[in-house]
Amino acid sequence: MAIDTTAWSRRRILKTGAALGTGLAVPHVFVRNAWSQNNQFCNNPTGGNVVLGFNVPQSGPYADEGADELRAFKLAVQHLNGEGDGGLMKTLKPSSLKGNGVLGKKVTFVTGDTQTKSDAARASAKRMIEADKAIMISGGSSSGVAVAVQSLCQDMGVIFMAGLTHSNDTTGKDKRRYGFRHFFNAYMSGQALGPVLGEEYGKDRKAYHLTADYTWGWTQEESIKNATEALGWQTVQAVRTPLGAGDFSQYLTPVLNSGADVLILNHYGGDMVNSLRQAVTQFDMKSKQVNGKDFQIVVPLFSELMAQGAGDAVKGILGTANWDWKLDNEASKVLAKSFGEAYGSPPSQAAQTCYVQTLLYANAVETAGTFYPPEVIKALEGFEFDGMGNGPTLYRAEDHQCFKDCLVVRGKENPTNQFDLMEIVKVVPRDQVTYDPSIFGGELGPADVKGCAA
Amino acid sequence: MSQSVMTSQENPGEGMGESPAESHAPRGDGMRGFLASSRSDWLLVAVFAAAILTMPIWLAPIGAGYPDILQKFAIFGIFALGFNILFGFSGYLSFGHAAFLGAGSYAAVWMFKLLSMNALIALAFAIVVGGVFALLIGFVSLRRSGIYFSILTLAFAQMSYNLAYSVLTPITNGETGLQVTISDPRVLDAMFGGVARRGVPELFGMELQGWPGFYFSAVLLILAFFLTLRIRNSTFGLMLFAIKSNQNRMNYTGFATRPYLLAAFVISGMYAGLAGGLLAVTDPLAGADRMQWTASGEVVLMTILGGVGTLLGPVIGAAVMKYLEQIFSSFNEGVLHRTFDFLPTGLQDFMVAITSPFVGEGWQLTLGLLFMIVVIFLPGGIMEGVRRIASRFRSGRGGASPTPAPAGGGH
Amino acid sequence: MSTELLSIKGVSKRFGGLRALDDVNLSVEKGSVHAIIGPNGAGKSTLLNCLVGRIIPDEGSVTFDGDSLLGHKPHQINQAGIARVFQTPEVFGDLSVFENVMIPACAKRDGAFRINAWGRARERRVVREEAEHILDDLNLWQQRDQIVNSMSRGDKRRLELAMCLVQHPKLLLLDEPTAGMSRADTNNTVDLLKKIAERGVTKVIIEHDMHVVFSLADKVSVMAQGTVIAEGTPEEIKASERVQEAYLGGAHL
Amino acid sequence: MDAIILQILNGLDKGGAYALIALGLTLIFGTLGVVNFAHGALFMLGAFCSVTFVRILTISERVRDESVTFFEAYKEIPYLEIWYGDAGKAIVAWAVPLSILLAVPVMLLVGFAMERGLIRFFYKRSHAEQILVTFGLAIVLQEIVKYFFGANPIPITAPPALAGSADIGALFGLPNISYPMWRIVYFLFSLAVIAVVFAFLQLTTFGMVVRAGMADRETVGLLGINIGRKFTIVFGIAAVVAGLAGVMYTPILAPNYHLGMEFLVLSFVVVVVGGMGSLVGAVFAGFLLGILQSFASMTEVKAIFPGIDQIIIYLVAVVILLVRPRGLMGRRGVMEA
Repeated sequence: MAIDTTAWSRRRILKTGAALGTGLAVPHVFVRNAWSQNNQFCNNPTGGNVVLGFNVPQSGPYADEGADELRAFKLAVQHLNGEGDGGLMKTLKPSSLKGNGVLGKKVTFVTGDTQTKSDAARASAKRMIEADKAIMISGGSSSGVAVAVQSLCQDMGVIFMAGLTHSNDTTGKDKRRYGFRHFFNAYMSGQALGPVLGEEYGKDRKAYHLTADYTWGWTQEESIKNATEALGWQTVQAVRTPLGAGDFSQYLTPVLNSGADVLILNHYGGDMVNSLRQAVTQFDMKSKQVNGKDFQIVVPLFSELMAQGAGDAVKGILGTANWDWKLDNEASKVLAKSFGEAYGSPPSQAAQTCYVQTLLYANAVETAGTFYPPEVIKALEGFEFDGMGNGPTLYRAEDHQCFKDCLVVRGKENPTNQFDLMEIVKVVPRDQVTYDPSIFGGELGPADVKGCAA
Repeated sequence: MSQSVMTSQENPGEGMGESPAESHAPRGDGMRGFLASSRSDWLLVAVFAAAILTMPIWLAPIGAGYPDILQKFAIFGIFALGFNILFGFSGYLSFGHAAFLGAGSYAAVWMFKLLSMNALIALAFAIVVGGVFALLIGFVSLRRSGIYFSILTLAFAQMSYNLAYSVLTPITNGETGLQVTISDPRVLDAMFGGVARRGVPELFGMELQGWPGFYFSAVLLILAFFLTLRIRNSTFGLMLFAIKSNQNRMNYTGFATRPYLLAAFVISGMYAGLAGGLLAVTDPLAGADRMQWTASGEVVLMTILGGVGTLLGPVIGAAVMKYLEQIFSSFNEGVLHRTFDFLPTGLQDFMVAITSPFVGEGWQLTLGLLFMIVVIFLPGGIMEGVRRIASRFRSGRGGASPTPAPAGGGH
Repeated sequence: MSTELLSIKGVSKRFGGLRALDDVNLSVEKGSVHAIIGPNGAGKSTLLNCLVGRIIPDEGSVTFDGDSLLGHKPHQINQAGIARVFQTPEVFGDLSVFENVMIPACAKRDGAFRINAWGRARERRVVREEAEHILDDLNLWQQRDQIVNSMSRGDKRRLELAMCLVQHPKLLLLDEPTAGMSRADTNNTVDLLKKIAERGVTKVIIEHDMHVVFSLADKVSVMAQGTVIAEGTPEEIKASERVQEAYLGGAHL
Repeated sequence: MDAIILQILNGLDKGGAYALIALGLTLIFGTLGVVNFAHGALFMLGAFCSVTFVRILTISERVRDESVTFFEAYKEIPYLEIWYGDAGKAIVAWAVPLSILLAVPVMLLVGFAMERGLIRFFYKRSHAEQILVTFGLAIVLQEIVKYFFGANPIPITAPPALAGSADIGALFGLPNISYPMWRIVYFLFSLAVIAVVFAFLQLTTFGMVVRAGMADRETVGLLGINIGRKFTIVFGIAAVVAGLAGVMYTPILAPNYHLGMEFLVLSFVVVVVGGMGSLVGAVFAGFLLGILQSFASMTEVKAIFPGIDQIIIYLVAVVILLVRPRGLMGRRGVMEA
């Protein structure tokens, strides 16, 4: 029976080839029908159900973030199937969603553990595609995983709606036709944060970077460096720290004597929690004076879970975020309510991005009227929408990056409840963080791939 | 060498059937097979090959009948088989074998990028790189024994991993992993007019993804198994077992043990290189995670779980661990409800409630428990369980006294 | 042309402040059985260890069959033709008796290192026949498939002897071959050693049991406090008052 | 100059942690002959003793935040603070050092239970089997912790009086040397624990027996009738030492369920570099590696050898093991086969 699914029968290849040939020759509308009738793309749902694959970290340091993403996915699936309160189904504009599943098929899902490792994530995604016949993969909590799964999905011909990934590479040099990112990136963080840093801390500052020694860390460092140096700041030193170092004291000790008056922590997850806590609670940096100025610490990328892990240390620290449940717009409130009532806690920004990605995918399928990926991709590319909590948003066709407002946040000094960890300092408008897609290079690749149905 | 190659074909040993050594030879997989006939070897290989090649059929009911996981079974089977040649046969516990796996992967992807998408070229290079890397590390590490040896290998592997993740990013592409891109030169392909199709490794035109990828890996696993069997039954294999049993005596018996150990180390490094290369062939992306100590630990655990020093054990151990990692982690409550569908609602909810901590995000709990249970109740690993069942079955049927055949090498 | 096989000249070895060997001189004739006796701590085992390369002496020379043994590793010394039986049997406990004997036979054929990873060990006819022969000789044939760990100490000793003999060594070193054995086992071992002696293998035996020594040895050296205090035929040693005083004290006789 | 002194201080507190973990590990190696891959998990359990104790002390009244209607958002005020005011606050603030009171009996019990329930059946088994069973146990323990505490790191703070940094330089008349106080406390604490363990082993009959056993594994059998009980106690001590190292480490490193695995490999390297079965070696190697790791992280050093801080520990391990076959102070024959 498993042999039935054999992906390489000669007949199929011939049929695919023929269909492709026809596709080039006949008018657009006709092609779409030809495709949707022929089942000739990867995991075309044939029964009454459509399967989505949610690939999140369930073990390892990001397991809690993964659990939150999974909650969001489940909520999105409920809403798509017309269960629950509908959530952002009502607020998305323009919307083709009907609340009866996707193209009338009931949405079901499978889950897997990325372990925050490229290999494990790809293996898990492959299982979803090969064994569970998932038509779309989403989720993840690191850029390495996102890039790895994205390129797999390109090869397999399955759309990948990235979860939390912040590296420029995901929609830069490693971008793929089948990969889409709603989350913002390091470059946008720099563009959003720079001016605020200038306003808050002045134009004459000396910055010391501690950077996690891997690709995301480097792009983060570079983006912030560019943004702050444009303000007139100097970069005293940029030190690379091993991923998962845990104890950062040997990297923190030289900071205060280096002449720098700002420390920028290009860390994420456990690294960020530890380096920030150690800098604040042990080296007491926030209360020091250097060059006649108050010493400051900046964490360019924030998340709720990290803020929780860092505890009091996060108070007064500036950073950026993709979204926050306290944002003052209707969609954010709807989502916070819907999620909060279901799970007893507000959605994290990782949860929001995963929820939105699922809805956007479903909407694109409805708009295209087919699950055939090239058509769905077309529907997503250049899609301009609102009502997902981030204000007017564009899925840019050139690099599959979403452009939307970006938040500058600060760790809250006097939280009124256990979820009230960050306050929004500024909503940086979309124009300010938009950039030319060519600066990061990369190539999207073809939309019509043989994929797993070849 | 020449003498042995000849005899292996002719099997003159068969002619000595009347010799007393033949008639009382204990049998069973636990036995190193030193005295088993070569005919039973061929039978074993044939059964093994049949079992591996039909995995898509007989593993489908438990949810493992799809290409990726079967590829992983085969590839990590090769990795564990090779590791067992060192650890199981000679008793030297390397805690850094993942370095060779990773090196093999990087080597293969670089071949894809520079020379050709042909899998054979990449695999050949991966084996060579795995072997050379093992030669260097083994030469240094084998100056020590016991736990000192283990820590030396661990240290080399961790250095490789840490550097691959950070400083060596130009070669390894760091966290993201080395990928094949359309713009890579691929000199040989360009020379022979083979247009870079879509960056998928191939074997003379057949793309090695999905099922072809599995059958390709499976054939290599069977070859690797056959080679391991030959090594185990060879003079060289006997020397390794002897070193494990009593290295002191080996020295006073006139053997220079270190070259034997180094040879075993390099051979197992080449197996690891092959496995790493195959990982890249079936999925052309090589990440540094493959070199981390957890990956080295994984192959140690696979081997012990299956049965140290046995032939089949490592392959089974590898499959069990990959199955848990892939399938158990994918069970969520929805799947559980479907699994227990046949029960009445209340009981169904109860079963879901008590099983859910062990699956999905709790899959590692099951893994940990499995390690403990196996080692507590089956000291020789899973193969020990197989042997016990087999001997019970035999005694139940024939009434022959089940003299405990020594589990070869599993001491 | 001398018939001297092994020549030890002026060998000394210190461990820290302890003088384990002090200017030891010894000469072993080809084909002879040379026993070394002496009280505990006299340096007998240290001397043996110097012969097999386990210990490198501080001073002196050890010449075997015309070549110096000093600075050679144990396996090289074995390849040169010296085999050793240990005080506690050193055998391959996890392997079968047959394999235990095949391994040294291979060492004789293949030298110190040779990768032969393809052919089946059991199908090496020459090696196999040698092993079968020696097992038959030493009465181990019935136990050939037994795992060695399950054997008695006496049987292990016999096996170890077989492992040495299968190599046809020029010189066989025996370190207390009957230590810890029952009287009956001891007698068997003595008979065995006598039987081997008929083959003309040169032997050096360290032994406490005077009965064994006097029934086997052609020549006896007495060691005390790291040096050789007397040397002669068994009769001469028995007669020597100096030896009686220094060591034997009548206790064993 | 100041940079060098600071890095030495860094190395000392790091080394303190390494030494404490390695001490217990080598004790178990030396006397029981067991390769304990669950030792990192003991460190982690110690850290979570502290978390639990803090949680107990901060059992709180929940003041509902009325501005949030669709889920329960509240501010927590510990009952201790409500009932006892500033005194209650002070108790909460000193929770970490106080949690030693909880950790010692708990870790002792954990150690006893582990040894009696599992480890003792593995004394005669191969190292491979010991590795498998203890690794399995480590996974199980960390999954249990994950089940109750989640995967996210948990912030634990040092007492305010010991938080922040102290101007160490002022003591010696040097400028620019201020160092976190809690880290100095940790270093002193580790010295104290090491001293207690050594005193116990030097001055008591029990300790003598244990040392005799470590000196020569063969004589362990001569430890007498109550050998089983003695092994249990040794294991308990090792568990307590690892646990205490974990308790006091929580303000330095926000604990998560993974913590043990992160320290596992490192502690093995420390033990082996120190030499198997040598307590002094383990302590010495702990501090040595801690200090070298700190120096390798200096930008001046990294400029010459890029990435040296990533590999320094392993590099040092390789060099030492090649120069000294059995580590710094290991004895012949211990875990060499």
